Amino acid sequence: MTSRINWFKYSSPASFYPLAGKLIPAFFAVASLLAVCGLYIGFFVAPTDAQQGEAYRIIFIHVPAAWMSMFLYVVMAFWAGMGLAFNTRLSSMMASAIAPTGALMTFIALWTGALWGKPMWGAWWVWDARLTSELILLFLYLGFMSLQAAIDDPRRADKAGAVIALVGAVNVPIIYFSVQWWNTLHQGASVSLTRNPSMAATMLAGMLIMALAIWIYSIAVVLMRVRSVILERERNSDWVQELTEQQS
Amino acid sequence: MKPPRLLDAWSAVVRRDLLSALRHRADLLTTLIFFVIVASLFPLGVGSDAALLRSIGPGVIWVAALLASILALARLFSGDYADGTLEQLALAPYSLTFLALGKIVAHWLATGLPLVIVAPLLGVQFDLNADALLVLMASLLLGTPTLSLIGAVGAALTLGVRGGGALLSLLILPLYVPVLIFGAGAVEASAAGLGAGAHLSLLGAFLLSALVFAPWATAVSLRIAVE
Amino acid sequence: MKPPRLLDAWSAVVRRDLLSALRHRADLLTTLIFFVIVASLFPLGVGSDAALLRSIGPGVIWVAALLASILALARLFSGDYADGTLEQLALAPYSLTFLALGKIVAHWLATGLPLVIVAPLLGVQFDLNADALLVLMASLLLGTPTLSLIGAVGAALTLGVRGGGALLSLLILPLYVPVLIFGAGAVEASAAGLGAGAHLSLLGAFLLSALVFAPWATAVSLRIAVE
Amino acid sequence: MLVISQLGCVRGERRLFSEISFEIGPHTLLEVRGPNGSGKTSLLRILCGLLHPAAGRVSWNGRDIHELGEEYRAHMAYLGHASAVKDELTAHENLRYSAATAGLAASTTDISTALDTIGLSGFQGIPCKTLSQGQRRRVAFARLYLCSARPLWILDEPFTALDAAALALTRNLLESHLRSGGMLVLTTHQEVEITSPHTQRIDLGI
Amino acid sequence: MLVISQLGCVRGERRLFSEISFEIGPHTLLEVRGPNGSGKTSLLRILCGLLHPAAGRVSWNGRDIHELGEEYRAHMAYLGHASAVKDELTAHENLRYSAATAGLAASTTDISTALDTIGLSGFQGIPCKTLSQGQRRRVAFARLYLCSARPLWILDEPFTALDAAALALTRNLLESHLRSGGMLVLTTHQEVEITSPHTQRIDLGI
Ligand code: HEM
Ligand SMILES: Nc1ncnc2c1ncn2[C@@H]1O[C@H](COP(=O)(O)OP(=O)(O)OP(=O)(O)O)[C@@H](O)[C@H]1O
Ligand SMILES: Nc1ncnc2c1ncn2[C@@H]1O[C@H](COP(=O)(O)OP(=O)(O)OP(=O)(O)O)[C@@H](O)[C@H]1O
Ligand SMILES: [Mg+2]
Ligand SMILES: [Mg+2]
Repeated sequence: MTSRINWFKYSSPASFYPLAGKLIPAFFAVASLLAVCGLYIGFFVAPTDAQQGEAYRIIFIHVPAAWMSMFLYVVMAFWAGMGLAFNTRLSSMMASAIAPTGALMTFIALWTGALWGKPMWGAWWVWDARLTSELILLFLYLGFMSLQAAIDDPRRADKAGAVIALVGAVNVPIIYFSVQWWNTLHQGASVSLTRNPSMAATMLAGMLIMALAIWIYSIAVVLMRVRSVILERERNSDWVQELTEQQS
Repeated sequence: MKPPRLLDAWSAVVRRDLLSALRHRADLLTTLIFFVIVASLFPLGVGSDAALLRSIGPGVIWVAALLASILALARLFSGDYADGTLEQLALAPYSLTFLALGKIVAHWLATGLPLVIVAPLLGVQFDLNADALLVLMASLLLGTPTLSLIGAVGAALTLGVRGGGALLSLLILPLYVPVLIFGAGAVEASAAGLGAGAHLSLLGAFLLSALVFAPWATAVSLRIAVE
Repeated sequence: MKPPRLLDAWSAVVRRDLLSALRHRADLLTTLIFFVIVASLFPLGVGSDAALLRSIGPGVIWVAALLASILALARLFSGDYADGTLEQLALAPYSLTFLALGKIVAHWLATGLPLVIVAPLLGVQFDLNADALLVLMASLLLGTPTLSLIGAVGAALTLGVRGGGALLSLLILPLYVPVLIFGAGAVEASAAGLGAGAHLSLLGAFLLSALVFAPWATAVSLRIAVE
Repeated sequence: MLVISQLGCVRGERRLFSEISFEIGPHTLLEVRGPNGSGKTSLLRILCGLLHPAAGRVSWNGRDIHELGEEYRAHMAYLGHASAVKDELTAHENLRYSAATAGLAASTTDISTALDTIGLSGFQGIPCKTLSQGQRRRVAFARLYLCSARPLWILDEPFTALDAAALALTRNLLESHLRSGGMLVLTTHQEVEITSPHTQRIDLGI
Repeated sequence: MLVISQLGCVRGERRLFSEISFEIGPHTLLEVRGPNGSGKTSLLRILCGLLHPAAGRVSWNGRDIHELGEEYRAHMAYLGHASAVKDELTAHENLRYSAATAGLAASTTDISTALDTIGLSGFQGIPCKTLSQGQRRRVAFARLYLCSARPLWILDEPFTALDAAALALTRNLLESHLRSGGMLVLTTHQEVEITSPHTQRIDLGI
């Protein structure tokens, strides 16, 4: 019972705002610590790959970013759906706050992938299934953000964004599998991602730590963005005005 | 007289939109001509090598169909939104989901079906064989309604939002990818002498799930638009 | 204060449109993203064979630019027409030809220029080499203003004739063909290691003649539209 | 019986009104007055159920209108700033289809009568795009005429663009609706006197 | 001095009016009256030069307005059914750019004064799309305010959507324009009394 009351308390922007404010520094601290560890392992501890040389080390950024880009879309759609179903303002704000970070992660995955692709495949870009679906994911994020940006009434923007996020969420798996099938149909074996199947344990560890770091970093950034969205949307409410008075 | 029932209201929506479309025959032609022109631009941009054209033909025709269908979508709700008809639909004592489905059906009949009928002509331009032409028509017959259904959600979401047309394509084109892949895939498979059955049944499955999900999402978006 | 002169009025038109565009940054992005998405759809329809894609790359990118520019054109005058601004422009004590040119310039700056800048990214997706990428940008830099100028005539015609409008704008599309052929041709020539100079100077010539002819035709069509 | 309780409305960042409560029963005219931008249109759209209020609720015969949904909408007619007249259809076609989609029982003769009554006899068969501003508004009123059986009418500046003759006709229509037990919610900036058994007024300040 | 001679207008297949002749000199108000669809809007658009008449001619100081072109337009202000207000710009920006494109000399303070006068003090800096129907119409009137120096004003149902306060303000504006030697052509279905040194009326039958 008590936990339930707590939950509802923090689902109101007014009480969520200070809570988030307290959590953010902690999240950032943990994220940077993990990132330092992960990068150290990745760049100094992990052995040089037999086939791919030093260039492979970019996976310590590439793979966590790619994972996070997909994960964040699901989380975003979840919050947007909650906002649409239960009309809770905070959930919708979460969704709009997640989108830019998700798009950023997608972009990083694409960029690092392209950087890696040049030495590996001799081309910045190939129409591989995985690459293609990552690109489409980027478009989905951009669509969500453009739609919200194009609508000025925040309540309407939230609802419209939720619809497109949900439609997208239904489609993402379909897109993922169709793209995969498309590629195998066309050039099956020539998709030469010559990967080293038995990844050394240290490499795995480095990657997992980096993934955790990026995860926690995302949480921190999203909380920051939610805080500024709250301030903007509630700037006429009493508690925000008290807050600004206190600060000035 | 008894008041009209749900089905009467539904068919009134369909018939009104078809009549409007007929009054604007030019509009109908536009989508069609756009389809033809886009598909015909390619040989101009790409060069006239026959083998090359044959291998890109199905893809180009499908992309053209997809773009034509987006072009037509911009008009699906915008007229009704501007002149207040949409408000009245939202205030009708019937399920908006169902009425929205009526609008989508009329829209497909007016803009999607003609594409299906004209497509073989374009296929001939790209030197597709008879089997492939049949499969092309079948794939469009299953695929274009799906495009209209998914597109309707986007059209409803972008109502009254400035930048409509381009935003609409941004929202919808990524969602069209599976239809494009299996639509073009079916034709390519058949042109290569393989069976297109698997592709077509997948297209059918997409259509069914879009039928279940899209009208509802469209209705939700329309209510948001008339707020 | 002295009343504004022709150039002041012209720059007010340009600045108003740019400001509107900036207020709707999402609008600007959408044209751009549409360009990127359309170009990316082709591999999905056509297949991922690198050699094939390399050979159709320039054509695909140019067709995508053309479609993106058509899509953006729909908004060039429609807002002004609906809210009465166009009437006021037609009643301004300046040459409408010149004011229309102002709107076209603003429109190109907001929607055409970004295409030129992003195009190389797409070129990379189709595996074009560095020289070809440069020529791609140059050809778009000369070609997209021509598209905006010709397209403006179509957009203005669209306003006047209700319904048949979209059809008229399609009649403009054939006028785009030379631009497409020489634009894509320039890139292909350069990708094949040949000089693209001849193509580019032809594009320049098109641009000049469009500059002379299009604003006038646009103004005439606008006057018809506000009758 | 329409009961409004503690209604509040926020648009953009401005609170337009709050804590508005009233009841409308049969034979009642509710005039909503207020300067430009005071929230009249917003209030009417809330009463229709198009807009969700920031606070409070609207109920019809004791139940929330959003719960009732279609059941409520079957008892209501709304005429907004936009006339819902399709340019490419004739006045007669416009009416036929909009009656069917609105769930109104209307035969062809009913429709012709409605158009004649509102003074569009000669204009039934031509596309509405060639009608003048006021003639289109008359088409919208003809639809209202077909809604006689619905108890609640909600009209947002219905008299714009109407000439004196049309004004008299529409005033008659509204008055007979009230006499026969209807309810009417109305905004207008024009001074149109509508005699009604009961009149209530709401003034929205800015 | 605006001289209209033997003007006739045909729209679609209907002859709206024919052989209309009149003259408007300084201090003169011309009221164009007529039922819906009688051709008031069409007449006004002919006077502006937007529409070409089927017969007759309109001349300004002795020369045909189409010959004069820009020279005529520099002496005229038109306010039509549509307000020419851009949604995404603020009221102030709207005025700044439309003044410049219309060839009006207007400094920033002029514009602020115009907006204040018309009762939009608090609404200068917000995008016009969030204004109500009547507030947008006020923005259009603020532009008219900047046109004080132009002798000929042509207004098509300018008072739609205006509340009582705005009506009084705009009536003042029009009256002082007439007093200072201006000419005014006006259509309206509302009963707005404008006192003017000289008043002429045209009734268009249907
Ligand atoms: C722009 C180019 C690229 C993109 C968009 C991209 C995208 C992705 C994505 C989305 C994942 C996560 C997929 C999953 O977990 O199932 C991933 C993982 C991975 N990528 Fe990339 N990638 C690109 C280039 C490359 C290149 C060039 C290589 C190396 C040859 C590479 C190697 C890997 C590896 C080893 C993984 C982790 C393996 C796994 O979890 O299955 N990627 N990439
Ligand atoms: N979509 C919107 N977003 C933000 N604010 C809005 C929106 N629509 C209206 N408003 C604001 O709400 C206020 C009330 O608008 P509303 O249209 O309800 O006024 P009204 O009383 O009908 O005025 P009028 O008499 O001019 O029609 C206006 O000040 C306007 O600025
Ligand atoms: N574009 C057009 N094509 C054909 N006929 C038209 C067109 N525009 C208007 N008409 C016709 O011209 C007639 C007069 O229209 P106009 O708009 O001038 O009337 P009005 O006097 O301004 O009426 P209102 O008071 O309703 O605004 C109408 O009967 C209409 O049918
Ligand atoms: Mg209003
Ligand atoms: Mg009129």
